[in-house]
Amino acid sequence: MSPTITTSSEANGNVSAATARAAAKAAVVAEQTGPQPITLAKALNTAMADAMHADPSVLVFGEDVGMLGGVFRITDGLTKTFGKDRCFDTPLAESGIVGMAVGMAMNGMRPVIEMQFDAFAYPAFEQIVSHVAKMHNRTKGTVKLPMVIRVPYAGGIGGVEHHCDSSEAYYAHTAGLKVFTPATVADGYRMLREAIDSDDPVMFMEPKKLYWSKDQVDLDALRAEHAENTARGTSSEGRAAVARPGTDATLIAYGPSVPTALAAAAAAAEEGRSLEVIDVRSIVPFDDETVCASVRKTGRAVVIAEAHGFASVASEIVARVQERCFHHLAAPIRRVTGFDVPYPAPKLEHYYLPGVDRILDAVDDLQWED
Amino acid sequence: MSPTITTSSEANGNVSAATARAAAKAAVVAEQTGPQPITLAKALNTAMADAMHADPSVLVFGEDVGMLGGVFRITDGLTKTFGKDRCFDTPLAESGIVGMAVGMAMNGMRPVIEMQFDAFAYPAFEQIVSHVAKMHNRTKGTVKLPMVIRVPYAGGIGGVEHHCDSSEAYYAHTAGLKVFTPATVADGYRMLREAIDSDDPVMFMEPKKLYWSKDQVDLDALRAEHAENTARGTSSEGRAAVARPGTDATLIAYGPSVPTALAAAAAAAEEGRSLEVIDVRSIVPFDDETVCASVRKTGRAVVIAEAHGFASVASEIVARVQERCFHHLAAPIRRVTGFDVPYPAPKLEHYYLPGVDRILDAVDDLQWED
Amino acid sequence: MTISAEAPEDAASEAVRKFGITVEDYMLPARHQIQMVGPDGTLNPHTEQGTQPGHEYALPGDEELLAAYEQLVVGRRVNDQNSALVRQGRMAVYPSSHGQEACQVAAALCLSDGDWMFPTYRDSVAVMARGVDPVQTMTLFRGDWHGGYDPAKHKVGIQCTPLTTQLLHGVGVAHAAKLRGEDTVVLAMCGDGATSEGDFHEALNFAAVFHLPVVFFVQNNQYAISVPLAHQSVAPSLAHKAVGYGMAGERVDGNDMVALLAVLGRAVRLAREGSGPLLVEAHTYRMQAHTNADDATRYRQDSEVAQWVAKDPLSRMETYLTDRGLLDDERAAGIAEKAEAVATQLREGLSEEVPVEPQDLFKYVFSTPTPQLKEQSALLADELSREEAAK
Amino acid sequence: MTISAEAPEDAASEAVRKFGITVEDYMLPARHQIQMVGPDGTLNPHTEQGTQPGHEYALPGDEELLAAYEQLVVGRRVNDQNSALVRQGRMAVYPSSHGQEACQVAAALCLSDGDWMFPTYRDSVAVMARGVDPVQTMTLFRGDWHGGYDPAKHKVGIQCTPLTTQLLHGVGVAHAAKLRGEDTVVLAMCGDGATSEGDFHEALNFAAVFHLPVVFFVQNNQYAISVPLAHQSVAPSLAHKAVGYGMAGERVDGNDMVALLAVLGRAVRLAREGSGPLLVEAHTYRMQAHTNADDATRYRQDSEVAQWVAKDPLSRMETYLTDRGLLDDERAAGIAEKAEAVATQLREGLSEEVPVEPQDLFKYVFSTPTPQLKEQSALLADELSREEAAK
Ligand SMILES: Cc1ncc(C[n+]2csc(CCOP(=O)(O)OP(=O)(O)O)c2C)c(N)n1
Ligand SMILES: Cc1ncc(C[n+]2csc(CCOP(=O)(O)OP(=O)(O)O)c2C)c(N)n1
Ligand SMILES: [Mg+2]
Ligand SMILES: [Mg+2]
Repeated sequence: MSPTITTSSEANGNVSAATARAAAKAAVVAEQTGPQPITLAKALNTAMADAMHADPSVLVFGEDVGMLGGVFRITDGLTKTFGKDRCFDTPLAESGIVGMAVGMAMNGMRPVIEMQFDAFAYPAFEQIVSHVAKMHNRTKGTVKLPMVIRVPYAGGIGGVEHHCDSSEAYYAHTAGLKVFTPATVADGYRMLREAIDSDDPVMFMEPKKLYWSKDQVDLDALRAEHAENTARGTSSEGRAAVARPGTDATLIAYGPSVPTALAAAAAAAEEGRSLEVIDVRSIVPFDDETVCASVRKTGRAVVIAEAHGFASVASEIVARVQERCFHHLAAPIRRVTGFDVPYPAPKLEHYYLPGVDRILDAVDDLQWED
Repeated sequence: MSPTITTSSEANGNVSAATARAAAKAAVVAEQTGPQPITLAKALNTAMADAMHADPSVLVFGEDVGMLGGVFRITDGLTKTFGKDRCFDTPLAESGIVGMAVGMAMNGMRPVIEMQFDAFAYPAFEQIVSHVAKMHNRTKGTVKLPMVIRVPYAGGIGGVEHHCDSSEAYYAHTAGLKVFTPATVADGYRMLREAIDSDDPVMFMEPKKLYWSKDQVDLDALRAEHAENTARGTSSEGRAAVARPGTDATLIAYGPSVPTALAAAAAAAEEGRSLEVIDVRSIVPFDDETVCASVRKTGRAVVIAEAHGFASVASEIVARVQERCFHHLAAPIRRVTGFDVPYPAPKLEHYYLPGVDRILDAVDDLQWED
Repeated sequence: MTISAEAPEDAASEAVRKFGITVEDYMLPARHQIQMVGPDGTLNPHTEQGTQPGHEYALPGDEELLAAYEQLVVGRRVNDQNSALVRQGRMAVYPSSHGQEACQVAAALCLSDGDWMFPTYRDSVAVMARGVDPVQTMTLFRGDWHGGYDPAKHKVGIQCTPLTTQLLHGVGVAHAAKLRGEDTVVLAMCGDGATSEGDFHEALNFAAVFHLPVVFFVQNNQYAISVPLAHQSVAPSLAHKAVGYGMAGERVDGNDMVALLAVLGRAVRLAREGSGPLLVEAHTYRMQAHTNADDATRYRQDSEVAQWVAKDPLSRMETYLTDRGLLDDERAAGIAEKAEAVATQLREGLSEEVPVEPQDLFKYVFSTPTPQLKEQSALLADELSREEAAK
Repeated sequence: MTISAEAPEDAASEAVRKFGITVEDYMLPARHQIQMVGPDGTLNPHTEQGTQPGHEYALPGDEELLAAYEQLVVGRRVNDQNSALVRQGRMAVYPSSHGQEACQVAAALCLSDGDWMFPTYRDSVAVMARGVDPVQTMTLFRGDWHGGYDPAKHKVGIQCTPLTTQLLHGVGVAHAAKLRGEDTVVLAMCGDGATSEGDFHEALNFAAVFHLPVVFFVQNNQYAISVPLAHQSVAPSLAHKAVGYGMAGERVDGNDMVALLAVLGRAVRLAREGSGPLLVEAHTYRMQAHTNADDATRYRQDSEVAQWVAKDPLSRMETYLTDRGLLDDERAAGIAEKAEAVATQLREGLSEEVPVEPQDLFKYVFSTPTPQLKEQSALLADELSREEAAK
């Protein structure tokens, strides 16, 4: 990240837009250029830093996000760079964090807050459902609530109970929340900046098992893309991506399941079956167009997600695809999801998680004529 | 309800099983017999009273459930009859109510607690998701958690914001919770007694707009049925009901939407279309058998629910029915649900709620060949 | 300015130094509730006002008292008018603050223009006293929409139902303002029952740790729907809760307009000067049922209610001002006229049938509707046009 | 017996009568933390133990002290052994209570057989000191299952992660026991950071309003992961939070085994006698990182840690008992042997590879699996049998 540090008096003083802009410029210059092997963690961290440079109203807070840089180090260095008025620890209370963020967003700030783990966002559920999701609608848009709630979610990290919940369905079902979840390093940067730019609240679901996965990513190119999008009023928001093209069947996945789906597609290719993989990216809004285009083409689909299957985002995808593509379907849409059991202890999570074999089994079940 | 009142020393003393049993007997005798026009509210109230008579470990508590009898009067008279050790008001804190109930259930009681309105259960979300749903599993069944969380839910009563949420999807998606929702007066009695009898926690979703709807119900017959079921170890738990038989298409509904679905079926009948109506009754566990038998027969289905459609129980029903009945389907399964918008203010709720016309439109869309 | 837990000197130690009292004496409310004018309308001798070292209060000025009295009369009229409108079916529900008008008025008057108020469903009179249009204020209870005014414009949160959630919004507003170096004070309001909620705890603690200018104002009207105070708390007073946050607490006679102006006025001043948050509990009484839908005879005796009639905030203030020679018949008539004008405004505004716009369902969920919402909106539009055509 | 807000005489007024102190003096902790034995291992003169009227403490008996010392030594050995096992990869994670062992031991020893304990993730030593099998205790951190012992059998809740949620379970257990007329006391434990959560507030208030025999025991080890106490609370002490619930609070040197036994012992006795709940804060220090996964150098200085080495609860107790002539080399050797035996048990138990049973995923979700779970269980069984066949 940028070695440029605002002086402590600047960082602690009333934030000046001019200073911030200058710092942002310097940061861009100081950063190494060209594609680099970068982790998702680093991409998210850079997105926050760039957003904070660009806009003095962007604040970061939560539990342990200051000196420690968060338990996953996603906010590493932000306090040092921007001072503790702009990135700070709160008392240990999630409803407090979200509720305070609502008030700050009502009063001109753009808070980006961290829930330490998925299950530890539940104490804030009332604030999220009854206020974050409803304030804009309640006030007929006179109050905008530009805030991002970052939630490290899902499993596969050998975490103890309460540290691996897939909680996206709770938010996706709540009208008034956008729900994003990146699956690639570049999307980590791209989508978090878009989330921070959004005038509406965004639940930003970060697949924690991908935090340390690396891709070759050119941060400068992403910055330029963001700048261009901002200038043109465009964005990738609400769009799914074809993560791998294919022709025989469609795997629809998001977040932590995308790499698994890609691995399954690679394995299927060896067996001569061409699977298209769709990375949903944005759960709300949902990109019916991209998803349905693929299913209409392939005629078969498997939806993959880590969360319990019952009344889930995966159920929704199945429901809407069958509504929209019914006559293109050669077989029922299959789901490969977490079982309807509490997320298991580390030594058992392997049996719970949708894996390559389970996906391939589901693909095999798609009533092939051959 | 029974005029038999335990003396205040009994009611306030340590509860004696013998006394309670005697009282229960007296209550049964004192009650008028034969079918009576009874409200759902009365059926629920009677179910709690009978369960309290039958088992001294059944306790009722929550906000305003004591002297006031609850804001919907569902607990009316319970404090008077059973004393304030067995039906009492708590401080105003939902997480406290649920968390305390967890401890009581761990220590030999069977708490039946009331959340005042759907949206006011959200402060208890962490307790519900992280403990109520998980305690049995966490302890490999050494701790049973026989508790019932009663939630008056859904709309259609002209309530102001936060008083009309359909929150069943949040609970249905959470592994470890049973989710029941009665749609008839008899089921109000039957299912609440089964919920209280259950050794597992039950989210008992009460359609508040049906509280004052009346049916001809014979409480004594229901009591006898319950006694017989108890003796034989049988129950209606987890079973859907065919609320109206039909042949052309299936309407799948639950809770507040069942009467609407029945009205739609009646209207369709006049137009010569025979619709079968399934009352889901138990969302978790789900009765695939009954639902799929109907859809396989009719070949067409519409799922109806008040909640926002996205990632909802309705999505789940569509997903599982298409998985199981794909080749019997003549048309995509349609959903008629609440829109994906915050529950509207009273003067607008009419436009939000799935109504007869909207259901009939969906039925019309089921690609009839005629 | 740095907002952090290591604020240079905290309010408590500053007070200890300044007032020469112990930190507990700073945080604990005065041993008796502050009362300046008794139920009979006469000024208490200074020694009997309940003040003590570190908790001294000056009598508000005449103009302030008169302005407050005017709002009191208006507030009572508003309460009674709205209750009547509910009975006539012009409004769905109204949680009346009848009997609590002194608290309502003081809450509005203690704030400056740049300050914010975060009210509950019961605080309609405070919202109007703060300057929000009466008819707009009633939008929520009329059932047209969830809120009828622009919070940012009036610096008043939408009257909040999920209990104590709004306190945290107040904390956030104060925090944002402090970060920008503005001297905004936030008055965050809740009831006695609400103090039992977790968000109450989190809000007070956040405000204290970040040393924010928030005055928490609890109207203890003795009931949470049917549940009396004794079932909410066994603390000596709700103001004692301040101690757990290292915050100063105070309790005041909530039916004494004069004391309320003094206590809330001082609290707002201290908050603005950087003392951090404060907690004020007003002892008052909910004279009517929780809302028109409630039946208070199920849980309380008429005799209890009767006792509080004698403590009415309006008649007390009227006697006091009349005795002081500040209020005469002419002035009183002028005030009554103003109150009547507001009542008329309410009556007329609420008898007008405002047509609802079904498409509003989809318009404000997000800044720009999602494709899904556009689809649903089209569905409804189609439905309605077919209905229209069928007519 | 009626549990209701109108309990005949509340604890505070009883104390006021009995001890001749004010209600605030009853609720407020003593002005200094209770300390009986200083860091150098010598007994403080009685006047310097921090006690004051209404807060008097007797020195625990010799046998009690020796039993506690033994558990202290065992506890330290358990902490160090478990940390070593994590380093060796035999256990996934371990939140060590190194430095807090006196609190851990006192928590277990103050309870009778029929009492309940509700511990957190950090309280493994307390759980073992209460009698739960060490290897079973480690199930959670080893990753085999979410809990390894039967809470009802041991009257110990599963070590809880969602902060302060377990306090409410403790309140419920106490409530149920009280309704049945049992004299169960519940010790409900949490950390300093956890006191900021809403459930802390709700648990203390419920216990106070229902007048339940719960002792809330806060181990203030100065940090919540990286966040120092000053960012959690600006109250004079966490024990001051008792006041807001009308409850008595006390603070004690959490590295002084003797004072802990006295203070927790008295709190449990008072609770059992019907004083209602009490809040005890122990001042201690988390000597190691939050867990092995944490890096404490990011947020605190070694010098700060070093200061606390001098206050170590073990060496202090050792000096004290040796000086008193209660501990000699022979006894010490016997104790060390017992500690070593527990360490061996842990080492051996945790090096055994316990095979996991995939079907356990479905077995315990409900008392009887739903049709859906049966289906999913069959799916997994089929998958595994095909895998097996493919081998
Ligand atoms: C979180 C939550 N739980 C429950 C309710 C239902 N409810 C509405 S008002 C009320 C009583 C509030 O009492 P109090 O705080 O004393 O305020 P008052 O009505 O007396 O002004 C309750 C329980 C709610 N609005 N929010
Ligand atoms: C509700 C909730 N939020 C966040 C966390 C993550 N977390 C685990 S331990 C911890 C710090 C707790 O500090 P403290 O209460 O002082 O206990 P200590 O670890 O010091 O014993 C945090 C934030 C959690 N477990 N539960
Ligand atoms: Mg009240
Ligand atoms: Mg700690």
